[in-house]
Amino acid sequence: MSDTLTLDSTLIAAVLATLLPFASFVLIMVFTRNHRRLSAGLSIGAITVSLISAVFLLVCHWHLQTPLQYFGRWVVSGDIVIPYGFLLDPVSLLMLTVVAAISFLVQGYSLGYMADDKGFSRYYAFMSLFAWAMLNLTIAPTLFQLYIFWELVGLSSYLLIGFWYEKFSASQAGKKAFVMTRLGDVAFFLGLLLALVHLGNLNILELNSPRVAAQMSPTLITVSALLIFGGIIGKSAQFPLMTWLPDAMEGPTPVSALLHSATMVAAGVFLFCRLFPFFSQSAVAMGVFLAIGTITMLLSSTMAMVSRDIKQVWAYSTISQLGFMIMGLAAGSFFAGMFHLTTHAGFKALLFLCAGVFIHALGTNDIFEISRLGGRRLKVPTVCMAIAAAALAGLPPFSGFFSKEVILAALAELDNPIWLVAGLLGAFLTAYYTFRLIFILVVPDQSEPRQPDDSHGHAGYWQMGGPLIVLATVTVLLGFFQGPLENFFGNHICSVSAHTGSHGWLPYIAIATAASGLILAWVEFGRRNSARVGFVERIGWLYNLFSERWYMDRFYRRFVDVVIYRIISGLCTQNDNRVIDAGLDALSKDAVQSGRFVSELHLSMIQYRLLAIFVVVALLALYFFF
Amino acid sequence: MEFTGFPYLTAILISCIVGLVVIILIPGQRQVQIKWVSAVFSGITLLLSIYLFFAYDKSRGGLQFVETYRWVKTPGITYFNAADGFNLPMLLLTGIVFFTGVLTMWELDKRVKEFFAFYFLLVTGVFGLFMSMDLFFIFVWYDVSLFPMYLLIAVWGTTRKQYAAMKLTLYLLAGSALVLPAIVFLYAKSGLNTFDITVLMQPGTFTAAEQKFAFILLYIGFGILAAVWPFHTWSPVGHVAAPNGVSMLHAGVLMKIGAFGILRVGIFLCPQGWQYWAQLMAVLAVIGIVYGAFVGLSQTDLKYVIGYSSVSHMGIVGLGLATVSVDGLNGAVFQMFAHGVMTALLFSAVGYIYDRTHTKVIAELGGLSHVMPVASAFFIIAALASMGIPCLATFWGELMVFIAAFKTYPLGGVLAVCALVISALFMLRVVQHTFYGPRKEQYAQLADVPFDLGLPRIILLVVLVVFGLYPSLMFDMIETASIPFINGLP
Amino acid sequence: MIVPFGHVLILAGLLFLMGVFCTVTRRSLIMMLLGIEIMLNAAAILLVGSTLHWQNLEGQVIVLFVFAVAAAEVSVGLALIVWAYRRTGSVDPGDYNLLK
Amino acid sequence: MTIYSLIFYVLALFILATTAMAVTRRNMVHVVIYLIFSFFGSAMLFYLLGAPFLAALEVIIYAGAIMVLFLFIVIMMKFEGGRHRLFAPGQWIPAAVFGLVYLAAGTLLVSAQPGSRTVLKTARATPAMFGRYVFQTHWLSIEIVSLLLLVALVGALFLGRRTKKYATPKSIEDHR
Repeated sequence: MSDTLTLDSTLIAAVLATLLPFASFVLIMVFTRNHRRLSAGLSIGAITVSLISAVFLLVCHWHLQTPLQYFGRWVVSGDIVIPYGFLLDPVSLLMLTVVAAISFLVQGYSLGYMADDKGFSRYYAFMSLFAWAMLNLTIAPTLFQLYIFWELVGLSSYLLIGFWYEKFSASQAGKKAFVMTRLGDVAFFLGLLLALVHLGNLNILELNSPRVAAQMSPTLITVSALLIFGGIIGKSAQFPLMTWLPDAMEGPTPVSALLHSATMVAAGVFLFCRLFPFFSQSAVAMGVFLAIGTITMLLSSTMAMVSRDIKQVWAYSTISQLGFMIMGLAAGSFFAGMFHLTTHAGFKALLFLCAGVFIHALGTNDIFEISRLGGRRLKVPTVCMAIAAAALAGLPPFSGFFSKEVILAALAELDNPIWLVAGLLGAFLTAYYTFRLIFILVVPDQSEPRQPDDSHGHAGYWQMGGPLIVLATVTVLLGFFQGPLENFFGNHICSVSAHTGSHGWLPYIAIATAASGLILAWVEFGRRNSARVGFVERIGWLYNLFSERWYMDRFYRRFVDVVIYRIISGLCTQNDNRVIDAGLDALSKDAVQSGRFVSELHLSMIQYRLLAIFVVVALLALYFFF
Repeated sequence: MEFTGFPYLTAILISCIVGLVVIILIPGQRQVQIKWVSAVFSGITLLLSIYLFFAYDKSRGGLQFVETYRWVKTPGITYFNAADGFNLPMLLLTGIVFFTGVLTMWELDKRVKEFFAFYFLLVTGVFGLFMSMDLFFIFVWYDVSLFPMYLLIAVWGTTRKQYAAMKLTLYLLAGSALVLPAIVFLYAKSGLNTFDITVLMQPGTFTAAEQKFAFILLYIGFGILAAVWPFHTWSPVGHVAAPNGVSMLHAGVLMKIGAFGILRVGIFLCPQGWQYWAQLMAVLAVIGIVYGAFVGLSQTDLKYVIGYSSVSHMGIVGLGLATVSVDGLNGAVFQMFAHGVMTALLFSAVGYIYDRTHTKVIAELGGLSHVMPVASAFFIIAALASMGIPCLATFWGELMVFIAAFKTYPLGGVLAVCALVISALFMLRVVQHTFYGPRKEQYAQLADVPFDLGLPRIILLVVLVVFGLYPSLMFDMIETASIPFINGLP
Repeated sequence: MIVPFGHVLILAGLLFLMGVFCTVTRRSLIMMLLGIEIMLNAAAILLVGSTLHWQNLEGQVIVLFVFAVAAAEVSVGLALIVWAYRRTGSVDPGDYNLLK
Repeated sequence: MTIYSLIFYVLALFILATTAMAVTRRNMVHVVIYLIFSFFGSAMLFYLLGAPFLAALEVIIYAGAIMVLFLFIVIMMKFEGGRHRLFAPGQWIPAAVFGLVYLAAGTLLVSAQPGSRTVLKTARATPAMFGRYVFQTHWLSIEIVSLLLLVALVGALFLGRRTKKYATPKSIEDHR
């Protein structure tokens, strides 16, 4: 453990990885706003260097035994010290690489996707800002630094989601995302303060060490764990605060890919991994997390079953997969969560980027419309999307299969079988809605006349296609790296792996579940002459329930409108105007009025004056004689 | 007369006063000359305050750049200026806001001479108050800074300006009517025949009961100026009515006078009274934070929103002061500085927009990012600062205050932190309805802010970012005063 | 042996009160002047009574002066009223509000 | 109760009653007549209280000169009455309040005064005695008072002149 800043290659690489995107953000915003190509070049250059540094760090420290820490004094106030530094351990190294890689690919992809946008430079500036915040978040050594960049991630996601600000819905979605995650962040912040007050500092390694139990009572640990988990709920779109994520699809598609695969929403799960030993000291908290993860996964799966918007489907699936990761982590398997996070980052980015190609080429989000316009003739994205969908559904040999299997194994370890059942149900639903989309897209609709449409010979097609192929390769291959990764984390002192491999039957059941989902989807959508109507859509109220997101959004909207705006804010405003201000105005009016009254005594009819004189004399008499 | 070295502090005052005199001597038709003179003299004060900020010896701490002159001997009135860790940030803030305020009013064309003359007078009072260590002078400077405000709002203001000016003046005079008896009371009770704060603040000068009595008077008196909750209604109205440069000074600096007065007079002289009333201060501050945010949520006027956000932010300052701890004081003073810069930026940005669109009603604006992206960016960044986004200066002040409050008043701390969501909500609402949305026809011809007009905003923005990225610059300074002070408490 | 001094006081007091009442309530300058006369008369009664009480002639002397002053006051006062009435056509004190 | 006290109470009642009647009459002539009766009563009271000279003066100056002066003015000017309510509520209510305060104060004062219970003895200051006393001790004041009367006379004459300028009555509004 190194507490002083010595200039070695690791440190230089870390600084380069984390600082360059910020530099490119500043440069773009200040100088090159009007030079599109220069801006893009700056941003991509910076993220390339970050990626190289990250890979360098990962390779150098593949056999890392103890975590490396670097600290520099940043802020000192009283007895509060906030250092700036880096923490290099398997979690952060892997995440750093994943984030840098996905950012790099997305930025490359955006060259084509955003080519015609007038906010091109701004887009790249925000991308750089986002990359900077996210990279720093991953290698933060203290919760403070993590929180700071956590907030910045929220900010840059706000800017990116609301990127097309002329659309009201986009700025609304950005606002919603920001405020809802902020709500979680407040809980996070409070949990952080609670830990700070009792521990004195917020070093992540110290939080994770067993010594914490000596300084904090179990109740306190539970409370602060739950509060910190509030941040995860917000950022990773878990159960009560999940509705911002589907709306966040208003942003450009590459942004969705970036936000919902490896970065913003994954930050929540990443935080869980970061504080896994700390969280696992409280069984109650872990139970709550497990429940929240399960609810989230099931709810969002049902929502995905009825959506017609291609990005929305993937958004719901993101929520559900995040819930799945939380389940795995809360079930006690650190590796399960982390592994699924990694694989998910790959295939979810791929899914979004493929969707982006369709949207870009065909100009619509509706899957039926895409199908009608001949989306399947875009070969590369169709194939890539099928691969990614298979991974998402958990079919072997794609990466998702392996990571899902690990999570299911962790769930099987639990005493209560209900969690495993829920997990399998989730897997089934996932396979169903994934392939529902795929089949709608791929199988030509017999009822519609075919339209020859060759407009897809698009300029940015291959710029977009490149990253797709890279990601598809990763998706296919990553699953086979389970062993090395497990070793990598095995070195990590915090790793508490629950995976014992005693459930030989589990992979078969998992495959069977996924396959049954696939078959159901095929029966309803893929078959020749199929009705192309899902079983849910036949049940009116269920369809309404699912497509209205279980009425959660309406509830929030109503809640904010009525309780926040009308009742509390309205009352406060009324109090300001009617009570405080009016009271003061009345006071001043009364003062003026009493002045008038007193002046009456001087100016009015002589008789009043006389009377006043007499009264005063009488009162004086009373005063002097008694 | 005792001066150690060159009297920098007096030099600031003198440059203000000389500027004032020169402005008065220039004929009123020569508007450009007047503006240049104002810019030059305010620039001098800015440079001096920056110099002071960096020349202060942090390792030595304590009072530096001391200038004393026994002015009136019999009652013990001393012209006593000094700089310490508390007032240097305020002086720097005043210098920055003063200079940028002058630049912001560059486009003024109505009674330019009178405007800048009053502006200089106002700032003279503010500078004097921040640097003075003598109760008598503090009171005099306080009133000097109040009186030009009335004219500046009543003559150059916009919305309901007469009402606002009158209300503001009455409120602030009511405040000074509470401060004066408290000062006289302390002066009389000490029996030391001096107004010198450094003498009066020696432990044992006042009994606990005297401190309690004097502190509550001082707290409410200065608190009115700091927009402490039930006495806050003058400030949004005043912000709205005042011309932009004045709003900047008003929200950026003048409200700080209140908080600084509580610190310098109330807390320094009556530490026991401070500890006694701290709970009350905390309750009012928390109410102010939450309440300001909620009221800001349903405002329809751009400047009203900023005004109420100021109420909320000054609540954070009050909460910091109420915690009776090093962190709280650090956070409070930092927040004063950061909020001053931030609000100045907000008003400066609004000023540009208002001068072009001639409306401050949020519903009438919209889509401004299309036509003036840079001007919008200034506002949006300031709005982000107001939400407490990290890497902008306000974050650190809020952070320190919340940490300190969480230790002392857990419930209050929690409520104050929760108000962050509301303040995010209302700021984003404003940003969304003002700058986002489709392009509007009536604003299609507007030009973006050119470099020379953007300069004040750039300066403020840079300050905001510099102190956001490297807050230690300020915390180290404040600590030289706050740590000895807290350690010296009985 | 006539009556206790207090009874004289009460009589004078009541009379004075009536004078005050007349002065401040009747909307006529003449009635106001009459009210003043009533008050002066009350004072005169009290002074005479106190002469008897303290066995000192000074009180009666003051009454003499009171009469003289009353006569002067009435003559000038009435002349003023007449003058004012000629000028404005009203003896209502409520109409004399030029100071307002 | 002696005969003197009986006379006192009768006179007191008479004075109060006539004064009260005077205060409440609308007709000015009646007011003046009642007041003349009141002053006659007062004169008799003076006589009872041992001031025969003053009783004479009361009759001559008050009941005779002053009241007659009033009577002349009232008759000459022909003030129209009945324009107002006799006692406007805006005036008599405050006056009544004052009266209550006054009565309370008076009662307290009188009852607190130990001298008020001492019964007055009959005594008499003959006009000769009175005149001698006055001119021995207050001759200067008498001269000044006589000057005052002269001035008042001149002043009344001056005010009473008919000037052309204000020959015709004007309403107040014209002067505004």
